[in-house]
Amino acid sequence: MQSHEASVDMKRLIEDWVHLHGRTRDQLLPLLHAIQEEVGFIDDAAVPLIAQALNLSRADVHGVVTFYHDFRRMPAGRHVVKLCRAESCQARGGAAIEVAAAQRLGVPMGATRRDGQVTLEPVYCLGLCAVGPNALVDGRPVARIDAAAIERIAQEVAA
Amino acid sequence: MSDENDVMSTEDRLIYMANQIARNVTALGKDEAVVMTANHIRDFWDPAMKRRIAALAASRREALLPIAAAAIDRISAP
Amino acid sequence: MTFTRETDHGTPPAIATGRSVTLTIDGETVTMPEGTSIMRAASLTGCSIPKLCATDNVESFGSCRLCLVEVEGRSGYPASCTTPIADGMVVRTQSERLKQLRRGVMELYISDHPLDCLTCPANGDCELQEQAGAVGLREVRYGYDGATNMGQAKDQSNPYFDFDPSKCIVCSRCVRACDEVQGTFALTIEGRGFDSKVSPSQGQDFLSSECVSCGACVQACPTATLTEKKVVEIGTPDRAVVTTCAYCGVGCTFRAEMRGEELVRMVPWKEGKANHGHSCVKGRFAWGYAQHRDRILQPMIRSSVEEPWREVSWEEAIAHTAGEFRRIQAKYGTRSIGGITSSRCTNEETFLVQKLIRQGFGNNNVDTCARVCHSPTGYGLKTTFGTSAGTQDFDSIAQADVILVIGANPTDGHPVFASRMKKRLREGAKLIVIDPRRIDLVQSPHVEAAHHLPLRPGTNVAMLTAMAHVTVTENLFDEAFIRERCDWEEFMDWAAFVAEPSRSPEAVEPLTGVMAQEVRAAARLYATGGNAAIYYGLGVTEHSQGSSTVMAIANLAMATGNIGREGVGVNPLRGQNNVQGACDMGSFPHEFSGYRHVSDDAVRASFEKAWGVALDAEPGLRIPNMLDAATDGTFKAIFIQGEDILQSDPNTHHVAAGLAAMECVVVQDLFLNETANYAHVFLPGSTFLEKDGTFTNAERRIQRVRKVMAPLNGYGDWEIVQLVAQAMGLDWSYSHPSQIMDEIAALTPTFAGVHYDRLDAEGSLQWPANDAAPHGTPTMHIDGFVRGKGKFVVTDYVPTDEKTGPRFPLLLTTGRILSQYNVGAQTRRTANEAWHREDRLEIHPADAENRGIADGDWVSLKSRAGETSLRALITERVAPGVVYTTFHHPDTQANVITTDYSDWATNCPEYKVTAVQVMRSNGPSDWQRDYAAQARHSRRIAPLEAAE
Amino acid sequence: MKPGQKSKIYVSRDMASVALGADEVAQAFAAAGCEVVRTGSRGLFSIEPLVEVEQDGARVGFGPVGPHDVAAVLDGSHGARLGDVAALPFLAGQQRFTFARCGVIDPLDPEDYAAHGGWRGLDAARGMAPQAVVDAVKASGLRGRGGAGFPTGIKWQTVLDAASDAKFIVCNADEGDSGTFADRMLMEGDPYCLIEGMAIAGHAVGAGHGYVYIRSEYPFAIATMREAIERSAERIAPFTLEVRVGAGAYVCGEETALLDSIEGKRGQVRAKPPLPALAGLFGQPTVINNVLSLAAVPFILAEGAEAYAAVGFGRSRGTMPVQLAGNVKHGGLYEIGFGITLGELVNDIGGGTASGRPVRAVQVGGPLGAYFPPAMFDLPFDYEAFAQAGGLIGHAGITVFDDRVDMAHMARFAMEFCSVESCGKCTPCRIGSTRGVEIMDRIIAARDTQPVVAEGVEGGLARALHSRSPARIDAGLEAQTALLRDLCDTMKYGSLCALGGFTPYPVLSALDHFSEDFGALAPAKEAAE
Repeated sequence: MQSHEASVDMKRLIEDWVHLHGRTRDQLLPLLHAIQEEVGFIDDAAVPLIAQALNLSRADVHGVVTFYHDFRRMPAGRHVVKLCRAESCQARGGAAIEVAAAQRLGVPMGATRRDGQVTLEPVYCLGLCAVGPNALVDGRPVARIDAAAIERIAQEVAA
Repeated sequence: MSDENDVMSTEDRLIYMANQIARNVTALGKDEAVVMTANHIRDFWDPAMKRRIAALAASRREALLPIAAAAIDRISAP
Repeated sequence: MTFTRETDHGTPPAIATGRSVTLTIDGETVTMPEGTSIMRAASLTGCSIPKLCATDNVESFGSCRLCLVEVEGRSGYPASCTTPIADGMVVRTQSERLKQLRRGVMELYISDHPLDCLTCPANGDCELQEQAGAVGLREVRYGYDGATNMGQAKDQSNPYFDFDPSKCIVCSRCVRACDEVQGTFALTIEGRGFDSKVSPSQGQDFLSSECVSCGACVQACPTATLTEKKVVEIGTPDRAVVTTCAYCGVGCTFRAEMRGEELVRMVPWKEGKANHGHSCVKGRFAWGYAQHRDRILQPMIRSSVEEPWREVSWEEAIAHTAGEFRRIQAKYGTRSIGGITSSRCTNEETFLVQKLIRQGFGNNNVDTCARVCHSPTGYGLKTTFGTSAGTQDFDSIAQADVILVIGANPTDGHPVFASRMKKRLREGAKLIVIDPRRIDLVQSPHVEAAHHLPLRPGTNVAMLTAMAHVTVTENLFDEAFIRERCDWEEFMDWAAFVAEPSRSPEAVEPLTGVMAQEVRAAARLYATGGNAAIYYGLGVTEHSQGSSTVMAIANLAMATGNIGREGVGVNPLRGQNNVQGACDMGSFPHEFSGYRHVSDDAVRASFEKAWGVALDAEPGLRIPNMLDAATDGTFKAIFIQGEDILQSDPNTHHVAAGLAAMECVVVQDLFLNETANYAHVFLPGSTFLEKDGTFTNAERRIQRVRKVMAPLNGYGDWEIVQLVAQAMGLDWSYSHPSQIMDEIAALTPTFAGVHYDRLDAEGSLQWPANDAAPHGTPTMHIDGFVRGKGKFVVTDYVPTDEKTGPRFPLLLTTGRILSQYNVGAQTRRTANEAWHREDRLEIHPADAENRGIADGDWVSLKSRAGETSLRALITERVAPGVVYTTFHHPDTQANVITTDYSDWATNCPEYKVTAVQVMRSNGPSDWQRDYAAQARHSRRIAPLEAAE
Repeated sequence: MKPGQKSKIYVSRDMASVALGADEVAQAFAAAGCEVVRTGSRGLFSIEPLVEVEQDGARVGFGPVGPHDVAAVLDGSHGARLGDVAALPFLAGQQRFTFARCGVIDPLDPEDYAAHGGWRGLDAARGMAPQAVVDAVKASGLRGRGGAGFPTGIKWQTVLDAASDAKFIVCNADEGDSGTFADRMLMEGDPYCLIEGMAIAGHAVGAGHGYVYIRSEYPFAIATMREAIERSAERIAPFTLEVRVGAGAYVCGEETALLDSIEGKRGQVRAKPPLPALAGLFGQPTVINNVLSLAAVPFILAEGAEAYAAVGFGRSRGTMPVQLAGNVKHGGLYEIGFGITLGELVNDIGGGTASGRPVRAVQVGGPLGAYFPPAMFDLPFDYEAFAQAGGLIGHAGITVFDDRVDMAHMARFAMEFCSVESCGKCTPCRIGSTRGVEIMDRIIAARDTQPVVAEGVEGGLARALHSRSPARIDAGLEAQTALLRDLCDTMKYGSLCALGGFTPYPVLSALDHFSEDFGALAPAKEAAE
């Protein structure tokens, strides 16, 4: 499984983090968030190090990583567009926007474009339900998405 | 099979065993240690071993710790 | 016993509160302990509620939703597994509405399950199939074209069981069993929702995952998802016999499940009081050796070890053996022969071997392999408490608040008990580990020691005395307990001794290498943390101060009042299945059964009366003394039952020389073991599956071994000993081992109440079992010590003479590993080789780097006693300056390295401390190559002559 | 405004306002030399980005405003001049107990908070015995705002009575329901209010530490709460608080799954009992309340239980911050006493659809809430009344749909959402939601084509095990609709938690009230009881 050793940096990252925040089991999600923030994804090779640091089994960590949709096991595209699919956005034409966005960005929902430039992901509600359809573009909220907004997003992620 | 340079002879081993018992009970004080060592040898050693250590207590007394030697005397005493 | 599945009450028993609750279930009024689930209450009442995710060895989970019931006055349909009973509750477990709901759930299950019942290995033994019928499912309306989890690849990596995820119903029973019962946490659910699937570690195959192959998941699986390969191969069993495992001293009870005369699987039995339905990779799976082609089934003799073996009839072999013993005794004297009993054989067999020696040989030259493992336990606990055994039952650990593990590695050596220990630790008990190595307990998933004291090998006494120093000087001792239960004057002497500044943690820090502050903290925790229990193993006994260490442990327990109730005590973890029993049965040269000295005239008279001969009042020879006497020419013949002293005893060269010097070495064993290379007579042994008898485990629990199949070699071992005895002129006429136990009971006060009918009725008995304790004794020394007053013994730290120096700068310590057992004679002949194919030398990275050793390199390991080669495993589990290996493989022969130093009181060898040097090498040493050639030469067998 | 005088400008920093361009607007005003104060949102999104200009101690609103409108706003010529925002009908009609400060103050300015009545509740509570605090909460009639409506005071009493030296306060800020955003707005707009409520809870039950579990989809709320906790640490000491961030799991809004998630586990639902109040976080007695429940507490303690209980309807006391969402003209947050009707909310306050087309359906209570047709708009907003009508108030989000909605698609989406978010523990939800999507696909396909004639299916377990042969499946509308009802029955009564158990609400309400979208073959009938 661990054909490639987790990099020393990962070990350092985890050690430093644990040193600051403690090594009880409840630190698992915060640690995973921190790693994803730093590295962009949770490498399978990091799982044994995380398990060791928090006194868990590899299975424990794997189960948690795969349960939560936020945690990626592979790097995302350089830009991430999260488009809301929930009811309030649907009530405001979200379904059509979803189709248009996938088409304009050139990547189906839930995938990363082949050139690695953009990942299009569903999100279920951003709490902006009176001003939909909504999206998070690289973490920045965008409301009332229409054709023009999709075009702006497409330009933005081309960079 | 190969060399046994580091294996004790039976006689050496008997002396070693008696001394080892004595060393481990020395902390009890000499009188009690002698009794303990004697009792131990009496209770756990086979007759041939007892006979041999008694003989060794005469022939190689210098190899025995005083407590061990005294204990063996005690067993041998009628 | 015919094949009936054990009743599964769905949820574990309630935690006892002493209160009970009365309710109505399906119109019947029942009273049950508070906290019981509705499901369990219903099951105990005799009405079974459909269920799939519930099983009574793990906590309720509430996921399958088949067990919904109606409770009057409550809305909805609570799950009966997760809903506790309440006073006045009115429960209906059956109604049209419930049927409809249950069918609805089952219809969903089957919509994602293959329809191959008829060809499925679990057909007829599948809870899903059974429950589908029970809820009356008649059709699945969801269709064929929907999403399913079928068609996933099977994982067949584990040598004993297959994992077929297509058949999984995601009930999580396997995951929960791995977590709650085994405590390994090797399984999880990967993903979520419809995509949830069982995943070993990180979605790996079982063999490369963290799985330790204990079998708990296989046992928990309600479908064919996890299935023993043997079930696939042979089919489902049709009968079962309850018996006791023949591996370690835990003494797990198993159902040997048979199909015809073939053993299909060993399933741990829930009623087993030592294991409560749990198992490890050895007991559950590694029984294939019993049918291994290496087994010798025909007796063999030869006049010299240079000759090939000659197969002979049983008659000839027995007559030859008896003749040789008599001849040699006539020539060299009564005391020129002796024997060794086996800790792997039954109590009855052990008793017979020592009886053969005392009654038939007319001497006390009997010893047992406990000589090389737990003889200091016998000496130390007898001296301090008055009886040579652990004080607790295993269940006691559930009451412990502080657990001190010293010189033991339970997760490898006693895995089923280790699971209980880990469970208690997860519940919050604190752990102190005193061990040179960072054993798994020090840190493994969800378990972490509060203190690990990685002491230098050989300094146990100094360490324990330092802890006693803290206890005494910081006034942490239990004065009331000591005054009531011990001799106060002796305590005061001892207290003065340990309180000397030279015995403080600070003073001994240079010796032990452990920071004084840690020692003080550990001592305080042990003395003040509530119920404190000590568990120890061979890391305590196998030292030149083994007996002192045992007594130092006893002192500490008495000083803190941690003895005589549940949750505390001093508990030796016995190595082999019947070490306790072998010792109980009078296998030592100075003792009759029940630990009574041969010089005791009254005791001796009772045996003389029963056996009709005069018995020797002098102690006989211990194993090392026998070997010395052999090289001296005064000891000429030996009967060795079920032991491989050449591999297991220290200083192999010396053992070999002793054996080679004898005129007749008789080995009785399953296989041509290493000792048999020096034997003149080989008597094939029988396995535990092939005979009746009893084993006594580490908690003094006497349990039945039941004959599952006919002995392949023709006789149970007890019958073979009887044949030899008869040939020597003794008038033995046992027709069943129960008669032997009756004789034991008649002659041994602590066993007076032990009879087979009692064992069958009560499942097991813990000695003492007699008129004073008719149901046995789970906890000893409750009202007072067996010897009267507990005895504090001054334990001076006398360092070993085995010293490191320029030639041998490292300290070697040895031990065992989970998948292998002892000399490996059994486990090496099973698929357990998948986990541990060779002994490796653990070495710290710093020591490895100094020597230019890389992981996996061949290294030579050399002591003043000998040299061998093996491959290196670089790990921080061992401290710098310490190396470690196992002794499971004869190719390595770790005991070529160990020396003839031994415990001062019992001669238990000092396996745990050998000064060594480690260097890179090119492969096996010359000695190993010579030995392998010699072994091959010695094992030649000439076929049985046709004319016979 | 006099030249040279620095104008004081208020612009919302609420995530919705920012999504509409509030940051750019604020920057433009700052660049023009204005003193810009970032506030929470007033809660009316049709006027966002909203700019309020302080003049002579009063605030004059303009909105919506763009970054190029700075000059027009500053000289008062902007066309979207609103005057006193609080006087707008949408705001004037509300009873703002919990959201009184939201949109008014700088959320992270502790002095601003104190100046607007903050900390009075905590000070009052700390002057009382814990039991008296619990009694006050009981007397207020406050019920859990997370959806189930369980009386908060009784929950607290259980925790207060539990013997343990380690108790916890957990705030469920995992607001995942579409159509709801009140928690987010409060955390972004008045975080100290929540902090104060939690500190009061800590005092009331004897808990020393609290967690605010916020979903990762709310990055602004996370940042604001963290900052506010840091700034108020001394004020609430010895009580301590920390934020824990979810990771994309709707089911963690279920309280026991949330506890497991905080503990570092997969967010799977626990079976109850034990109740979290007795064995909750780390097995210890735990108060777990929704943001709005805890945020209502400072008012109750500061103004008295009677003041709170005086408002409301039946057993639903106090106010409810209703959220108007989806295709609605005046979407936003509307805090009002219970009892107002659904129709008043949608039509009078919300102003009907944003598209101007007729309202066809509203979903109340998020993805697990029922769909109601306008024919049921006289339903009063009240826990009991909604339950009786086969729905739930939930977190009081109302999502409005116009007449273009395909209710069969919405029913399918409900099942799809359940399958995406199912934790996978219990069978009805794990497998049922996927089967539900498949059934809806068949219904939609059948609706759009000729019905398929059913083939006879006989009984017997053996037959059941072979019934997946496609030929044996009746894919016709009638059979699939019946199967859908059976499945909903299994899910509703068989599921472990509300995710699987309530998904039938939107599905069955769509089927019952909008049967024409299901091929008009489905007469509304009761699920078999």
